[in-house]
Amino acid sequence: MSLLTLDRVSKSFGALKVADAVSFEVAPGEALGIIGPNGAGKSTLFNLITGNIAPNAGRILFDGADVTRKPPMSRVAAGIGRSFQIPQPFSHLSVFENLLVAANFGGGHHGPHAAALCMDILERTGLGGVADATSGGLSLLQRKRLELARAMATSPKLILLDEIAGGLTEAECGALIETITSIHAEGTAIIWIEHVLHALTSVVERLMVLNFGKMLMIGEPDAVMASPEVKEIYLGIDV
Amino acid sequence: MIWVDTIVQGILLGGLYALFAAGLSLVFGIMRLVNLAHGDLIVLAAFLILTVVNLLGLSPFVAVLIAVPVMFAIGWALQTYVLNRVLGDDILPPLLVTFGLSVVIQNGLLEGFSADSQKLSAGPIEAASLPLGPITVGVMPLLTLISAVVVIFALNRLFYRTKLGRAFRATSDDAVTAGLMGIRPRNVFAIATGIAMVVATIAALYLGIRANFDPSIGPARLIYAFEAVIIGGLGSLWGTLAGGILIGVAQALGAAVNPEWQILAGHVAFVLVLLIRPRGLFPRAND
Amino acid sequence: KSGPIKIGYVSPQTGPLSGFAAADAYVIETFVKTARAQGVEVEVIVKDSQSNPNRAAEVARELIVRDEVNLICVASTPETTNPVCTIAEAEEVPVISTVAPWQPWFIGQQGNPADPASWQDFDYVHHFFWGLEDNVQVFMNMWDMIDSNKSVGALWPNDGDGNAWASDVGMPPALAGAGYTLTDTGRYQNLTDDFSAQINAFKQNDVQILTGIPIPPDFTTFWTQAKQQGFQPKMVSVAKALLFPESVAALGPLAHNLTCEVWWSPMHPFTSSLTGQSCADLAGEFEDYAGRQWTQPLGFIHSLFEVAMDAIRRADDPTDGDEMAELIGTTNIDSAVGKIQWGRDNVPPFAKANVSKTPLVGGQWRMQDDGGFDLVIVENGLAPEIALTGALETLS
Amino acid sequence: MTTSSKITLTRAFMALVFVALVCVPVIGSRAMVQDLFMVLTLLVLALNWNMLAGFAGLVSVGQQAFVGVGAYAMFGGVILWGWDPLPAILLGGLAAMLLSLPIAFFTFRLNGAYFAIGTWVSAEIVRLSLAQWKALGGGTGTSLPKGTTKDMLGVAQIKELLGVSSSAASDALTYWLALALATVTLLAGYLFLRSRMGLGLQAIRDNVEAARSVGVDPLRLKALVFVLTAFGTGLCGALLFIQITRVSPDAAFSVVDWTAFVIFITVIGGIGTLPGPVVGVLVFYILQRALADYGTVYLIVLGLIGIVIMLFARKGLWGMFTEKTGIELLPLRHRALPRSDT
Amino acid sequence: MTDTVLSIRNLTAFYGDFQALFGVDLTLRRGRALAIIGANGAGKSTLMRAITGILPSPAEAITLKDRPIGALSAPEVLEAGISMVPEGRRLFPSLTVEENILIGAHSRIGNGYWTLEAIYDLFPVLKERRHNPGTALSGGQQQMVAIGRALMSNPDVLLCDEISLGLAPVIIRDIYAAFPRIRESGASVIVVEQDIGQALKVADHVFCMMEGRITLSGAPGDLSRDAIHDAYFGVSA
Ligand SMILES: Nc1ncnc2c1ncn2[C@@H]1O[C@H](COP(=O)(O)OP(=O)(O)OP(=O)(O)O)[C@@H](O)[C@H]1O
Ligand SMILES: Nc1ncnc2c1ncn2[C@@H]1O[C@H](COP(=O)(O)OP(=O)(O)OP(=O)(O)O)[C@@H](O)[C@H]1O
Ligand SMILES: [Mg+2]
Ligand SMILES: [Mg+2]
Repeated sequence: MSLLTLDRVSKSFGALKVADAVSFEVAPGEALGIIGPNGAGKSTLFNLITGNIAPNAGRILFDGADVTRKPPMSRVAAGIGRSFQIPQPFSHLSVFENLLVAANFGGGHHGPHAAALCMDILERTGLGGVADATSGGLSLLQRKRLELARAMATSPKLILLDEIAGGLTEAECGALIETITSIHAEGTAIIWIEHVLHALTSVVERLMVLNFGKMLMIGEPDAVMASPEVKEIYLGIDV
Repeated sequence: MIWVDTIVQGILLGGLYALFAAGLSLVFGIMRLVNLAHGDLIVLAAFLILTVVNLLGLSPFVAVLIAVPVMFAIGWALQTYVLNRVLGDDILPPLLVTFGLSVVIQNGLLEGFSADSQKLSAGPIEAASLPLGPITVGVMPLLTLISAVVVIFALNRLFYRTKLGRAFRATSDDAVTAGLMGIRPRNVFAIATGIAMVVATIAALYLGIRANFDPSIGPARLIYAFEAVIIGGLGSLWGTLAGGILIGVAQALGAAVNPEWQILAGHVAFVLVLLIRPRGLFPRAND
Repeated sequence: KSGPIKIGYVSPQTGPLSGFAAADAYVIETFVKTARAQGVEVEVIVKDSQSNPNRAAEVARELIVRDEVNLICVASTPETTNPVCTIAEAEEVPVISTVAPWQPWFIGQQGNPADPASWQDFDYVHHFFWGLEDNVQVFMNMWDMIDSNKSVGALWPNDGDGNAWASDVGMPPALAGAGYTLTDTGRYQNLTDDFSAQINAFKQNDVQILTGIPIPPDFTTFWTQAKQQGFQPKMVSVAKALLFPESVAALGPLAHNLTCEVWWSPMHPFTSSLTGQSCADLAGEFEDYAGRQWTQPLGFIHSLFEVAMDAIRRADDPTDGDEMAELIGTTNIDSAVGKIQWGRDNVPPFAKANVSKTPLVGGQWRMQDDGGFDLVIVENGLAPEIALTGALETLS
Repeated sequence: MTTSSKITLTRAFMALVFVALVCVPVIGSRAMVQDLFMVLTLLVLALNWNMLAGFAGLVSVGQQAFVGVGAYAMFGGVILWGWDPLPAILLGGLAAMLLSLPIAFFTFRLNGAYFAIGTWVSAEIVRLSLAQWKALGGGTGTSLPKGTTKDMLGVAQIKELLGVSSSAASDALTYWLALALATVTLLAGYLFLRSRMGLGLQAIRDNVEAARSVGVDPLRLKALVFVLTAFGTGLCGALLFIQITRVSPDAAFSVVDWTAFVIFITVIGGIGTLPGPVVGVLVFYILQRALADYGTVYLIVLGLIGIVIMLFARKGLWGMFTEKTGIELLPLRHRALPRSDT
Repeated sequence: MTDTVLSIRNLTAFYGDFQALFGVDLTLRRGRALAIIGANGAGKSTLMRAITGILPSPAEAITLKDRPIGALSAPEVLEAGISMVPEGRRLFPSLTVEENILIGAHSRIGNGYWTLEAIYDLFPVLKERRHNPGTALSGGQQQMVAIGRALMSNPDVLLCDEISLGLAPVIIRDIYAAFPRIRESGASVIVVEQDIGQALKVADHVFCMMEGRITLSGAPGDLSRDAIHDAYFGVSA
């Protein structure tokens, strides 16, 4: 049985169609990558899955239940964790507290257990050193890590990552891939939007291409990348 | 016949409420500013008109012409020196500042004019009435309603047909981008508040002629004005008129059943409308 | 007698009721001066209730606990007198109270106003003023003088005064007894903006006499609307709204020949037991002092201190609250507002220990050529000693 | 000085203040007891409003609804059902809590400024409705039956214990109740904000969208705060009116006394800071003492101070103090665990 | 140096505590088009906001025709002669298409080259839709309105932030087809693009940004794809 199912999900903002009858499935523990030009509707797709925006049509199933009309909170509780493309830390809270909120509310963890879990995640994501710093003062890189860490703290079955590798050095990128691989290895399903393709392809098992809100193709990363269509619309390279 | 009369009187009363609310609606629509001092500013304007009447021995209808520019200046200064500093995402500072302002104006007026009831005297026209078929309608209430319609019509013209109105709407949509067009949001806001005070002065004229006023009656009137604005939908001026009339008619009908329920009926109508349409009757698409 | 006697005084000096306190400063100043001249050292501590019952309760406590006053004088409307009296009674401090009809004062302080069996009288608080029955009588006497269909319309709000007027101790039983029919549409809220419902009902029942106890802004609203909607009673007798010259002047020509209750005027034939002044002298001196027209509370607030002074003179120890309370109860003076004596039979038995009634007459406002208004006394059935100064006229 | 010794010191200081306050009726004057009663009750109202507006972002201008209903329920208990005032206070709190449910149902549909107006209208509706309750005097209002406060549970014992008059004993009793209520409100507020609920509230304040995305339900959390503060406010209203002894719709639902003053207290002290209301109520008390005889001037001064604070120091006097000194009396921070590795 | 229109020296910018620009240098010459490329979050839009005065910047860091404008507010910068097509178009939803265009001339009309008629001439499709609300148009048409609006003040410098974002290739082509005429009117242009191919086509000079810094600059022909890629992501693929 699949963990997440999108069934002909559509969304428009006024005249602009940002999701056009998108259907796909993600199996438990699977890692799926999403690529597509700017404005293709990738982040919107995440917002639809997490419930931050409601679809105009279609159904979304998670873990066997229909969550199409459920608010974000109950989807988090059901096991969908997410990171934001533009980091949205709780800027007056410390990094540790940012995670604690997520662990308490989204993950349902309490007391010392929650604190220990958060510390563990902070170590894994390289934020252990700034645990008590106010998150509003973090650098871009740290903010992106915080997005990942906070999503992890909700103990998700499926984690949605939106462009968390942009602007990293090679070493940083390697560390990030390692973290994501380890999350994946624990059995968490992943959907990852990323423009840094080599990072993406080193983790995901399938790749999906989105263009103008439509799913263009989905399949083996190598096969997708080799397609001339993708080369043209995504990489902007005339072939 | 009684019911027709009741509804007509309710509509006329609604005109008064709409007039109280029009300035509020303007400011609310353009800068999301909830001015809790609006009622007290209306009372301030009434005292201003009264002072002019007493000093120069003019009719209130003439005195209002002198009060209007003064109130515009007060509104402009208020926005420029006080309110502009607290506008922002956080709704608390403007609420609290206008709340403080309300207390200051009210008690300042008490110091200056004492708690004595005052009234603007408009002469025989106050008691004059027009027979309209089977019912008689007071000339002053009718004039109030007509003024409300005219004011709202004029504000709408200003809003939708002038360069200034364009700037109002653009600033209200998106102040940052309006700045990129060379519009100075703070100036626009100051002018808007000035115009709101002009409307408040017109409301003050009718308030002062209709009944006694004293420094403390502002808030009681303000609540109906707010209800009119909210029922009408943020930023919709015609909605505000509709809202005012709805409250007026609800009160009149409530009173016809039993005067105990008069004011309650207005409030209950407000709650009912919002339970059904939380964004009011004519909400703007993009809020 | 022992050192300076501390008297606390509470009244609404600011806020919507401040009209009642216009004469306070003058009265207190002359009282302290006169007392000193008569060899009695008094100190008056003045507190402002700000027209707010919560504040009235607070300042009463302050006077008792912080200033440790020996006696409290309180005046003007149940909103001020009742909280002060309730607290003083509990604290066992004597109070002299006035300017509130005795029913809202006495019954309003009872835990369960609806159940007369539960009413208790007070040991420390004493009140002098007239009662609703007097006001009702004065109004009905005036109406009896004119030719009408005896159909009365009432404007009674849902506040202390309105509820008292509308109750069984108020006007309805008296009207029924005298053959009047009553149109009472119900207790409206103060500061109502529209009276069409009432006007419609009055027109429908062909009301020729209007009465009520509205606050001034509401009466203005009502009366202008009545004119606009063609409601033309022959006589208007309203209490409270027409008390002060300012509120009458605010109405302008529309106020001509409206009638009201008169509790005190310079024309009253009384003399002060404190200063020996006639009412006219008192009013004249006040007008010189304050530079404004006399108002009705002047006489009563003056008399508060007459009663106080009388009790102090009689007391062995004016700082002994129990003795003072008892002495006040045995007061018998001819004051600027008439005889003040508790325990008389013109008050029902349950209240007579705490309530002393003063005379009430009826007046009519006449517009002068200069646009100002004069109060003419046109009815004196309850107090013939107060001379009439004019004849009652109907409206239109 | 280390952080932990600082905390111990502040705790010791606060305990000392508490003990001193408990002793006031024994060693202080009645005037002092009554003044402190007023201060403490205003503090309770301010703490509750601060929790609403400062922490949960619910700017209510209708708190007088809960004060008034608390007062009326208490009077109902005493007058109509013959209860002792003490259990009747509890009834006041419960009635306010009950009332908060429909009010929340209505006002929570409105955002931001609309919410403020919605609470105001709700309070008006409650006031107008209670003005129709004839058994408690309708628009006239009613007084507590003579002697009620003197016969209150516990008054006789206190009278004996302290050897004072029954009025003084009932003052002492209501004072201790106010002190207990203020202490519990302050402590409960602190613990609530330190709990996961408090963390959730702060997250909502920073970023609603992100908070929802980590599982915080803003509506539920805010509703919880609304209902709990209604309870506290209702208790306080009932207690206040035992002391005032007379209730009427205008007095019980006074927007100036129970909401405006409370807002100024919180704003002056520091909105959104825990000690803010404490500082604010002290400043307010001093101002009131100093200016009470100037009537309206006092309100003008209060209004102006409120405006100036909002323009130039949004976090009030306490906020200014912590900014200058870095001292946090009641820290809300959750510290990370010491790192286990290396 | 007289043909330098806009010059930026050591520009820094902050969002609260967060530093988004670290000492950016850049020069724009009269009549030229300059492209800025870079990954998401590189700071391109921040740079635009700093130039237009939405974000405060040091007074001397930005000079327009030898006049320091760093400290000016957004309306003052517009009056000085810089206008912008903001990222995401940001049309005013309460205004019609025509009003959206007209409001561009609210406080400056410059040399008067661009008028409402001229804009309709440039984008004829807008004339048909002029009474529609601005937001009822397709993305591409909205972008045209945004460009027209910015042109109405006849700026010396026109800033375009990601005007091809979310648009179909044919529409992008249409929009960029207007650029020669814009340059003809005397305006110098800065375009911000993520679409490298597009950027290289229109610009005389390209700057690449990463993490708030300029990491590469040069004429399009001189830049190799690898160099751009390095500058873009900081790594070799
Ligand atoms: N709330 C909204 N209202 C209106 N339009 C929106 C809204 N959110 C997104 N859009 C528009 O929807 C389109 C798709 O946006 P989305 O953020 O999903 O793109 P994306 O694929 O994530 O792009 P990127 O790679 O740049 O992040 C864009 O044109 C955007 O402007
Ligand atoms: N209002 C803001 N508050 C805080 N940080 C911001 C804000 N706007 C942008 N940033 C941050 O500043 C950095 C630069 O953002 P900027 O928008 O300039 O990037 P960009 O290069 O234009 O990216 P894109 O291609 O996505 O438009 C990013 O890390 C972003 O998260
Ligand atoms: Mg995206
Ligand atoms: Mg950008």
